[in-house]
Amino acid sequence: MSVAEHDTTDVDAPVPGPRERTVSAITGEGGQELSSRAGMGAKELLREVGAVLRMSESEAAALADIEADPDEDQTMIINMGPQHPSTHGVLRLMLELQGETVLRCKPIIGYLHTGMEKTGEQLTYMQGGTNVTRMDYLSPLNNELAFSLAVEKLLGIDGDIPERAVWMRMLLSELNRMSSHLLFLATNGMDIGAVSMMLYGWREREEVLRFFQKVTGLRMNHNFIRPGGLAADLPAGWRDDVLDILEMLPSRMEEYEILMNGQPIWRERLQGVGVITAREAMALGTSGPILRSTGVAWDLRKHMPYLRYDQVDFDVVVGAYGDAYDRFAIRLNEIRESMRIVYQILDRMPQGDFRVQNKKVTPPPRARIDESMEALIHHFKIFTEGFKVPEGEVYVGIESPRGEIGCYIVSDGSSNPYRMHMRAPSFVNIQAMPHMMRGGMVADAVAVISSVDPVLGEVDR
Amino acid sequence: MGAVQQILDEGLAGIEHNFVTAKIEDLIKWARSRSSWGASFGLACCAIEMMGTGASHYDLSRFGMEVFRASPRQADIMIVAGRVSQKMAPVLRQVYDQMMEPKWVISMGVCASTGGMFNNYAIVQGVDQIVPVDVYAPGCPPTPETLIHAIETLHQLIEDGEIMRRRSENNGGAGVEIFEIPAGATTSVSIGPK
Amino acid sequence: MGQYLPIIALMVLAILFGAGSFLASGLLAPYRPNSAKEAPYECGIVPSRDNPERFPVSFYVIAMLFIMFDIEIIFTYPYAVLHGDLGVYGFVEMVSFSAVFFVAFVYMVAKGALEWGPLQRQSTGAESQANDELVARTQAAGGVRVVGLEGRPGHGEAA
Amino acid sequence: MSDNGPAAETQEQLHGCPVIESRGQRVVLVPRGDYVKVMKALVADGFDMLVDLTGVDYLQMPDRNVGAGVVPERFEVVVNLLSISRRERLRVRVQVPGDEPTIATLFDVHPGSEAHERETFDMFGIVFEGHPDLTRILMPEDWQGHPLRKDYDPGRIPVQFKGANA
Repeated sequence: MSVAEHDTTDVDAPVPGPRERTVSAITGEGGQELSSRAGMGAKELLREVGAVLRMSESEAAALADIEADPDEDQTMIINMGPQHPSTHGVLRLMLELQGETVLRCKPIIGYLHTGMEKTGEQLTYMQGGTNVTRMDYLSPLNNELAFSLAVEKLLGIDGDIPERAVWMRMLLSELNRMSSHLLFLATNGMDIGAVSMMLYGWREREEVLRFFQKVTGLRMNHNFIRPGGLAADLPAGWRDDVLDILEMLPSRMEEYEILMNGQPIWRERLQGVGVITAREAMALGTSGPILRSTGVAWDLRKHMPYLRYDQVDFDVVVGAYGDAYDRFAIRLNEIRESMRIVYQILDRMPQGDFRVQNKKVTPPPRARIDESMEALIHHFKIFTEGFKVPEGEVYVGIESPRGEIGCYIVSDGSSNPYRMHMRAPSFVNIQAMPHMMRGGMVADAVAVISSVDPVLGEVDR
Repeated sequence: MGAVQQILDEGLAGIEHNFVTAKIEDLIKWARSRSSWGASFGLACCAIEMMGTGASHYDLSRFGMEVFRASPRQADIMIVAGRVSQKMAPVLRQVYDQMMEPKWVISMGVCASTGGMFNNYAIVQGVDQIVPVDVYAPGCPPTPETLIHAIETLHQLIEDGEIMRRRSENNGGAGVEIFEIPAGATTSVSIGPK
Repeated sequence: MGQYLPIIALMVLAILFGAGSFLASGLLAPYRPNSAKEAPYECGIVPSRDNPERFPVSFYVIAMLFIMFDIEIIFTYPYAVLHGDLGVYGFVEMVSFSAVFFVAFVYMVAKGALEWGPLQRQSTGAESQANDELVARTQAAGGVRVVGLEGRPGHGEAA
Repeated sequence: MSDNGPAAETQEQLHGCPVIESRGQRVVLVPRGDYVKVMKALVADGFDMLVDLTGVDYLQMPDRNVGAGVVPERFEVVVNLLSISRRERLRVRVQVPGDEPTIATLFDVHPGSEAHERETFDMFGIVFEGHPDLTRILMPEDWQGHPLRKDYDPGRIPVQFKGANA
């Protein structure tokens, strides 16, 4: 077996012919990386140090004790890079350390950039769901919900979605929140060191995924919530499956409580770590459990209700100290709130059809295609060219497990969106990380990443 | 002295096959296939299914992949789980180069295998342009059963020496060359032996 | 001489085993170096900057502390063997010997050699007052459940 | 964007900028000149949380009707604001000419806009003056071109089966 010698000489000029050129020589990102302190403007240094609020340098210096920072050669800049067990995907953090203490941090993202917004402009509205559902792959149904609500508002049919479809969407979105939070508990436990938590968290999540597989046919990336309603009706016996999940979970949640926040080690590792105050969280635009951990009670389901969340009563779970322990406790209790909501949905699930009966949007049922020519034409037009959406632009925001997912669509009257932009909660929450990590230890950095619970699919889109 | 020289070149795989060493060679292949550890190269949605396969319900440790080693030094199988973006390609190649021989690559999911549904500027259309792939797992994302089937196929390939034969035949393995397709150039897509 | 035979045999076996495994792996293991394999592993990034050689002094202090106590234990081994014959005199000698070490340790801790802890950030009065105002305003609407209070100062052991 | 509400004679004004209706949502069309000034005024009004800032390239819709007599330009910076106290959303749209795509940064008003602006610069090439660290955020550093512009080729590799152009 001959082994080609890899020379990592610098990349020479791109010669047209296919020349042997190793790719591994160019992973540096130049301007995007953490540069030394000397060559940086005061504003950028303040931002990387994490002084968020609009303060003058002197104020920030007092608060962020910049003078106490040692000079250049005592600190070490390391890479918590794209391939790292605890960065939840391909997030790359450059940390400036003095011994164990993190002084500066700069998240470098883009390692999973999939050009989804460009692809979104080539797909029709019918196919848009498949593209959007792969952004936040821990709660795909919430992405589809945001996209479908935006398209329905553009079409002007958001008023006449049948009741059953609306309640089914709420059921699926809440179950998806539970499965996403269960995965957070699993990975948060493993990141902090309770490796067995990974197994328990996944054991419950598999139950919820099995229910999704039964309803939508897939464990993930379902493309089940579509503009105009849902792809299919709930299968027979779905009520018992949901009840099984809801009966099984409370006892398991007690197990988690004993395993985790019953232990002093767990509290010691998380309390006082990654602290952020209410005004800083608001200034950075964070949303979801991070904003609520500071005490600000802001949950789109309660304060700007969509679907039928105003007819369902549940509490907004809020923290008090704004640290990693609060975020853990918020997500743990949000599973309980979601269970409360699902119980109410079970009681009030109406009968009826699961898609809007507007001919222009919904393809006719399979049986009718054989009988009527008109149904065949509708079916053909909808699936090949897609339905046309009148001109306009709209922004719809919903509450996903990580924060506010927003879908901004500009349509030019054709069947493809002219511009489709998804506002990803993790993209903004990641920008709050330098602020939380400032001054903490390296092990706390892992706890902060895990408490922010970023999903890189939606960060890089 | 040919045998020692062969071992010096080929390492343990170069042992001549005879009645004395037959059992050693099979033992080596069995050991390599039954205790290969995965390098956690989780990128996107497939990584969640990979974690699901490794977790309690589907339990990859039944097949010897007890733990996903984070550092490439201690890993044998690199499961490329997810879509590989242009920015991630050099990192993937660097981690692959840093893995110790013998190393195998499973390309998990259609995005890693052929770029999947994202045929655009940002995604590398198939990870075999960067690293030599041994087994492709279809699906988006492949269910844990599909991934276990792919891993078992790889184990079988290792066990009956098929993989080493293929590598020596088409000079695959760690020595693959990469060439850059200039942007905008329309290349003919040919499917068939390289 | 006879009583030392097992020790010598053990040492020879150890050396043989060590040398043998190095020889075998040097001889049989495939050796295909390339520059990427020799580069330090930095999460997939080709290392471009060499890190400064200087390390904060707190690591050095910890190392010295460890060596100090390590040597102390080495001296207690002979004492442990002979503590019967040395009687009370030996015991008092050993106690004073380790007391001297302990004083050095207490001094070190008092000087904060082990305080690596995170930099505490002190938020100014006006800042936290503005925060509480904002929080109170948003929670006024009700339907709010505050969690994460177990083990906090002021809140005892929650259920 | 034909706003479906009838163009009322006395156009609703907010800080001197026309407000239009778009599918039941309030949109303010702010000229590029006093963009930061209006944002500061809006923060005083209670819209203190910047939810999203993104760009749109209207290369293929040059003569669109932006509404309220605003001259359509090639680029548009769209800012979504949210007021927690008033539980309201407001969208701010600013026209940016194609030949000179520069606009002031919001970093001093909303520190959270720093990453959004870097992404909009990366994807559209709209330069934000005064931004502390205006570099690419999603694409590799040596990438040529701005991918989300309408004249940027999506970079599709021809697929093997004939006739498939979707």
